[in-house]
Amino acid sequence: VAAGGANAMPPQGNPANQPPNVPDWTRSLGEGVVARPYGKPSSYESVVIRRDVEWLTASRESSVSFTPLHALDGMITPNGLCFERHHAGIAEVDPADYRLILHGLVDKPLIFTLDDIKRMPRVSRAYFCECAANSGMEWRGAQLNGCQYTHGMVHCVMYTGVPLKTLLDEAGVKPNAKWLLLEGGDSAAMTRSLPMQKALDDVLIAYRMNGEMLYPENGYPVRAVIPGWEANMWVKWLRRIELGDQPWHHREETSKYTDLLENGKARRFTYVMDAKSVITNPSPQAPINHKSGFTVLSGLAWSGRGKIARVDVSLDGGRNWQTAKLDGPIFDKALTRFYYEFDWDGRELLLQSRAMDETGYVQPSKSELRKVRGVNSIYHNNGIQTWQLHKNGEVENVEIS
Amino acid sequence: VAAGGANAMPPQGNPANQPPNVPDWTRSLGEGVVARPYGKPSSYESVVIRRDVEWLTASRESSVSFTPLHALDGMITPNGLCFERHHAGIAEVDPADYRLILHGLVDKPLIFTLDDIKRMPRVSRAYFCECAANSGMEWRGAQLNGCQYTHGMVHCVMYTGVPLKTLLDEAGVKPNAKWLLLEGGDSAAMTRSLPMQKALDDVLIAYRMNGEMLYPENGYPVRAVIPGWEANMWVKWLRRIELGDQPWHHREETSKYTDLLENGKARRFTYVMDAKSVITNPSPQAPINHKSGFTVLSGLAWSGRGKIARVDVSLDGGRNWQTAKLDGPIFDKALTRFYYEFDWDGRELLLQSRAMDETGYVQPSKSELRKVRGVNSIYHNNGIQTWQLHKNGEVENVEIS
Amino acid sequence: AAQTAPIAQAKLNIGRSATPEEISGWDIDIRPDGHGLPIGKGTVKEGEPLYVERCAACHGEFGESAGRWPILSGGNDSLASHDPIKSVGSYWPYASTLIDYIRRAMPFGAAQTLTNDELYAITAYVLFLNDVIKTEDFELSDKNFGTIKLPNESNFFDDDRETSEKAFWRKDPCMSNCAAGHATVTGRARVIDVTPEQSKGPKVE
Amino acid sequence: AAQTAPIAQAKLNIGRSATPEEISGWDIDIRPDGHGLPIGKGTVKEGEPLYVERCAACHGEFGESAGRWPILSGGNDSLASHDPIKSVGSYWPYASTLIDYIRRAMPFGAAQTLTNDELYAITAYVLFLNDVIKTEDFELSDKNFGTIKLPNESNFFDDDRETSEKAFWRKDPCMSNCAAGHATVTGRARVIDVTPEQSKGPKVE
Ligand code: HEC
Ligand code: HEC
Ligand SMILES: [Ca+2]
Ligand SMILES: [Ca+2]
Ligand SMILES: [Ca+2]
Ligand SMILES: [Ca+2]
Ligand SMILES: [Ca+2]
Ligand SMILES: [Ca+2]
Ligand SMILES: [Co+2]
Ligand SMILES: [Co+2]
Repeated sequence: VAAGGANAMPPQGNPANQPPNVPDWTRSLGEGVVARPYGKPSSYESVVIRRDVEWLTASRESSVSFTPLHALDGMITPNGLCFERHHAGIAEVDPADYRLILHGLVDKPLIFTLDDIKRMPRVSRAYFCECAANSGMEWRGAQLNGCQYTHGMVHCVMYTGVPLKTLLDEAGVKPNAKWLLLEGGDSAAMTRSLPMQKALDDVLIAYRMNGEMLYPENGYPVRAVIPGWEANMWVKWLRRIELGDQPWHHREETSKYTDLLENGKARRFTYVMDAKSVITNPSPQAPINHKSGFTVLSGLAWSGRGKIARVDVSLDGGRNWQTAKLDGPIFDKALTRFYYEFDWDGRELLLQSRAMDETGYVQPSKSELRKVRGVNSIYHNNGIQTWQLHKNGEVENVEIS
Repeated sequence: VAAGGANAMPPQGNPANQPPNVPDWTRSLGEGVVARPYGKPSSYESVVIRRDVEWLTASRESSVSFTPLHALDGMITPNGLCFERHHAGIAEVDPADYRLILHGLVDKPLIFTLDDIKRMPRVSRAYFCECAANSGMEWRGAQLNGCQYTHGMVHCVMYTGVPLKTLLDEAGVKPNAKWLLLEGGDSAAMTRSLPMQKALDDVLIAYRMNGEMLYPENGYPVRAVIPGWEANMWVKWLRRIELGDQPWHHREETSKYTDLLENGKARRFTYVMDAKSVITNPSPQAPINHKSGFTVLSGLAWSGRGKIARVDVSLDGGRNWQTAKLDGPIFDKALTRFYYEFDWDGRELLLQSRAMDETGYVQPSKSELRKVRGVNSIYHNNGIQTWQLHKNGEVENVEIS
Repeated sequence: AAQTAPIAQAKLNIGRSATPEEISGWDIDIRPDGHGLPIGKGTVKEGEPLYVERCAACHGEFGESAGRWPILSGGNDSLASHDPIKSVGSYWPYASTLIDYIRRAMPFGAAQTLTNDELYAITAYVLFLNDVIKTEDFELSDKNFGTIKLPNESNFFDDDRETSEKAFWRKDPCMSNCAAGHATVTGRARVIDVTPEQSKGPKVE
Repeated sequence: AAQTAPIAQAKLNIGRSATPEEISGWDIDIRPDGHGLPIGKGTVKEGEPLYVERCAACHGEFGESAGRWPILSGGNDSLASHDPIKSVGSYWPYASTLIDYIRRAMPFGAAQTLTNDELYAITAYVLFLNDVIKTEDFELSDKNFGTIKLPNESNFFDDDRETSEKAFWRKDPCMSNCAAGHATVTGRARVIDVTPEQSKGPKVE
């Protein structure tokens, strides 16, 4: 729970810097231009960072850090705060040494330098990138107190990259090529099998996020962008693409990223991220600091199947719903911001949000989801999240019936 | 001119890290998650920074640094690379002490804390922000060799903020209120007069850029966003809004930001940024490194009057034009990315781009612009830029007739 | 069962009333009509030593500027020339702009430290340097400030680009053979050679 | 006068042919059908000391895992239980996945350092720990790899959510009185108390 609890009045600060007084920063000059050739947030925002849950993994080289969704707004994630998931730490690739090999069932195996890739035709698209294990710790019940931890394995940036189709056209695809293997250059040499149909549709071989080159932890210099599909497939530090006639059934699509049902059988190749949403404000790390009155409830919704069509919000644990406002660009397979305004009378509430996408899919409740999947799936938990808002403005992650 | 000149083959790098060899970063683990709780670019990208032109000003506290447009793509500027323009350095505002006063011709003068502002209804919109002096050094002829310097006083981020109208409704606007004074809390106490009509239209009182809080150099915690209008009006570190019945004619709208014509008369209140474009690649800092063949020419276009409708490109100094592709979202008053693909035969070319906006405005040539404005305006130079592409791939800023 | 009152576009009731005292400390703007002028006074003569002490290091003893700091005087009849000098006297339309700006922003690095009387005296002195005030004994004050007029006021006009530059709105810009002959290069930034070197930029930590 | 050939959607001619030698160094993937198996061999017995030396510190002497490192064996018949253990033997569908993964990623921190014979021997040993290979003398090789079958292969099925979860596509979700009575809280993350403290996070420089 956030320090200071809630409904505590916000810190009053130093009256010497408040009107009618002239604050320190008005009296004297601040640092000049290019004191920070590459900018960074105010020191007062130093709590807005990626965080991890240390007990989750044996080592930080194979682990995850979470996007502080509760401290952001709009639908773009700034580059410095995109969640990380590494399987062998951050590969620090020298761009002069970077090579991408494209081979297998192609007419002509090719090798590309980074300069080669950067001079190809390219597009820029904003897509969400969600780990299939996002909310995975919540299958059996409310466990982590904060949307950074329950939902923070998602981010959304504007990628710039070459359509994979462009590379495939360049090499020439043999008729029997039905699958692609994407392989990373990190020390996990991460691999995933990708169906040809998706490869020819909207997959990007991306090298930029929000205009600048990818950050190392997000795959510098080149990663795959597989719109709407689970982030594990978005291979970072991409070094090789092989075309074949069948899937590879590698570790990340068998041991991991398969969804175990209650009967012991497991679903595989569950690529698409189902429609999902979460209220980011208020939430356990972002309590309400005013006692009552006008309140904006805000959150994010997304779907791997297309655009978000609607988001509903409930204040009473799913008994009654109201439709929220969607704001900002509503892009295909991108985070979409929603707002719901109400006059909070200071009572305890059970907050929920429910996303609908353009295919008509409606985000299920946790119990609906558990009914069809059990609680052993680890992955693809897109159930409706409940936050309990207390009278004092504090917010808790709860399970309800 | 960029180091290494052009058509030089890109650096070959270290064969030990190239196939068939297994590179260093594949052999050993990299840094784990939250080694960088707030991320930053690869160390190999350390040349991609804001830069200044030291001789331009007497001190860096009142100066400008430029966005490295040649090193970016798409239409979003990452937060760390947004150009800076300060008149008294970066105000380092403590958010607990932040206050915004709204007074003058209102029913009820109000004072807001940052928490107050952050809990109001808000929207997120991507807008370009261009200094009226962008390209100002080029009025008399080609002077600076690089689009970072000639055009880098522009950036485009997704702002989140409260419509100014919401604040005005809260205070109640008196019928005789026709103008607003916006005032910053920096040591220049920057002021500009804003017409009421614009205030009620699309002005935002913004506190976020690309999802996270504004960076200090961009006005943390609160700045004005005046879509399509010159950046000087986008008062940073906003501390006060006064409503009045007439403009204030302050220093930044008289001594500065008025446009001196050849006859000695000066245009004032020239708020709107006319449609403009620039080829960012190739450009002097980003030469062509392949000898000839398939080439993507890319750039940015924008207009303060609305959406970009079309961009044309010339390879022969404006004799003949071809229409470029627009890519990515085309937002109102936002940077818009364009591409033009051609098969470069290795000949010397004179590259130009020409923006058209949805009002039918066509970006003028430099000589057309000088004909009506002379060369003393300093501000609002939106003339067509010419780059000379040499056979060796180097690019120069030139003037042509 | 709704635990929520739907929001009619009523007041948000966010923020609180600003007190007159709070406003007064920050309400420092001055307009051409005298709105906002603080109560005070000062003569040119009183202004001179203050200016020399607090302003001249940057702006020069006579407003002629030291180094690359801004010029404050001179430039009369230069506006239509090839080298226009835009000083308080030659360019600025209103004297109120000067007193407002000094009050809010000068001295550079010690903004908002002048007393009101110092402010009037220094402003009077800068106007004297600009030949706007003619005598050293002149005492400038909130009472007589409205009598000060700057010579260039009438040479400003409101933005008229949509009419004066109407030609830039043209539905079908020329696409081929738009000018005769080949384009020739008439100027090169490289020759002027004032671009910072890429290798000499600021350091990133 | 066009100095430009318009681009027909022909080849870009960017990049160059990858040589077989270049590809061979990186082409390390192995498929269930044996595609990609390197030439080599190794017995369970040969694998044991290699495993003990290079793997056991993390995965435990018998694949039971040390600390929080991944388990490699055990968990038979646990998949439909409340506490499923997904090991190579209990869960993985294909033995090729194991040899591929060890080859590309293990030992953790020293990836791609095993010789092919070491790879077969260690893989054989892990399969032995999982009761898939029954005798210590068994020599695993590229020749006989195809004979190894894992018991859980048949329990995987392709994504069928669009049919099995068709009920989640519903045009008009309930908007009012969607469940009887008031909602009651049945669980709290706070009680479990495993959330990192906000104040104990990583430090920003
Ligand atoms: C340390 C240097 C320094 C000192 C001392 C200083 N100034 Fe300035 N002055 C500046 C700078 C720098 C600017 C431009 C600031 C900007 O870019 O917005 C400026 C701008 C001005 C301007 C506006 C010029 C224009 O053309 O728009 C006036 C008027 C002015 N100063 C008056 C004064 C007065 C009066 C004092 C003393 C009370 C003073 N200055 C002291 C550096 C100084
Ligand atoms: C320093 C610790 C360490 C050592 C030594 C190590 N491993 Fe691992 N192993 C790991 C980690 C960590 C993972 C999970 C990596 C990830 O998250 O992707 C793993 C995963 C595995 C897996 C996949 C487990 C699963 O359920 O998906 C196998 C199989 C494996 N290791 C085998 C080996 C073998 C064989 C060796 C020795 C040749 C070895 N490991 C040495 C740490 C180690
Ligand atoms: Ca200070
Ligand atoms: Ca290393
Ligand atoms: Ca006032
Ligand atoms: Ca030089
Ligand atoms: Ca292969
Ligand atoms: Ca605790
Ligand atoms: Co899946
Ligand atoms: Co202007």
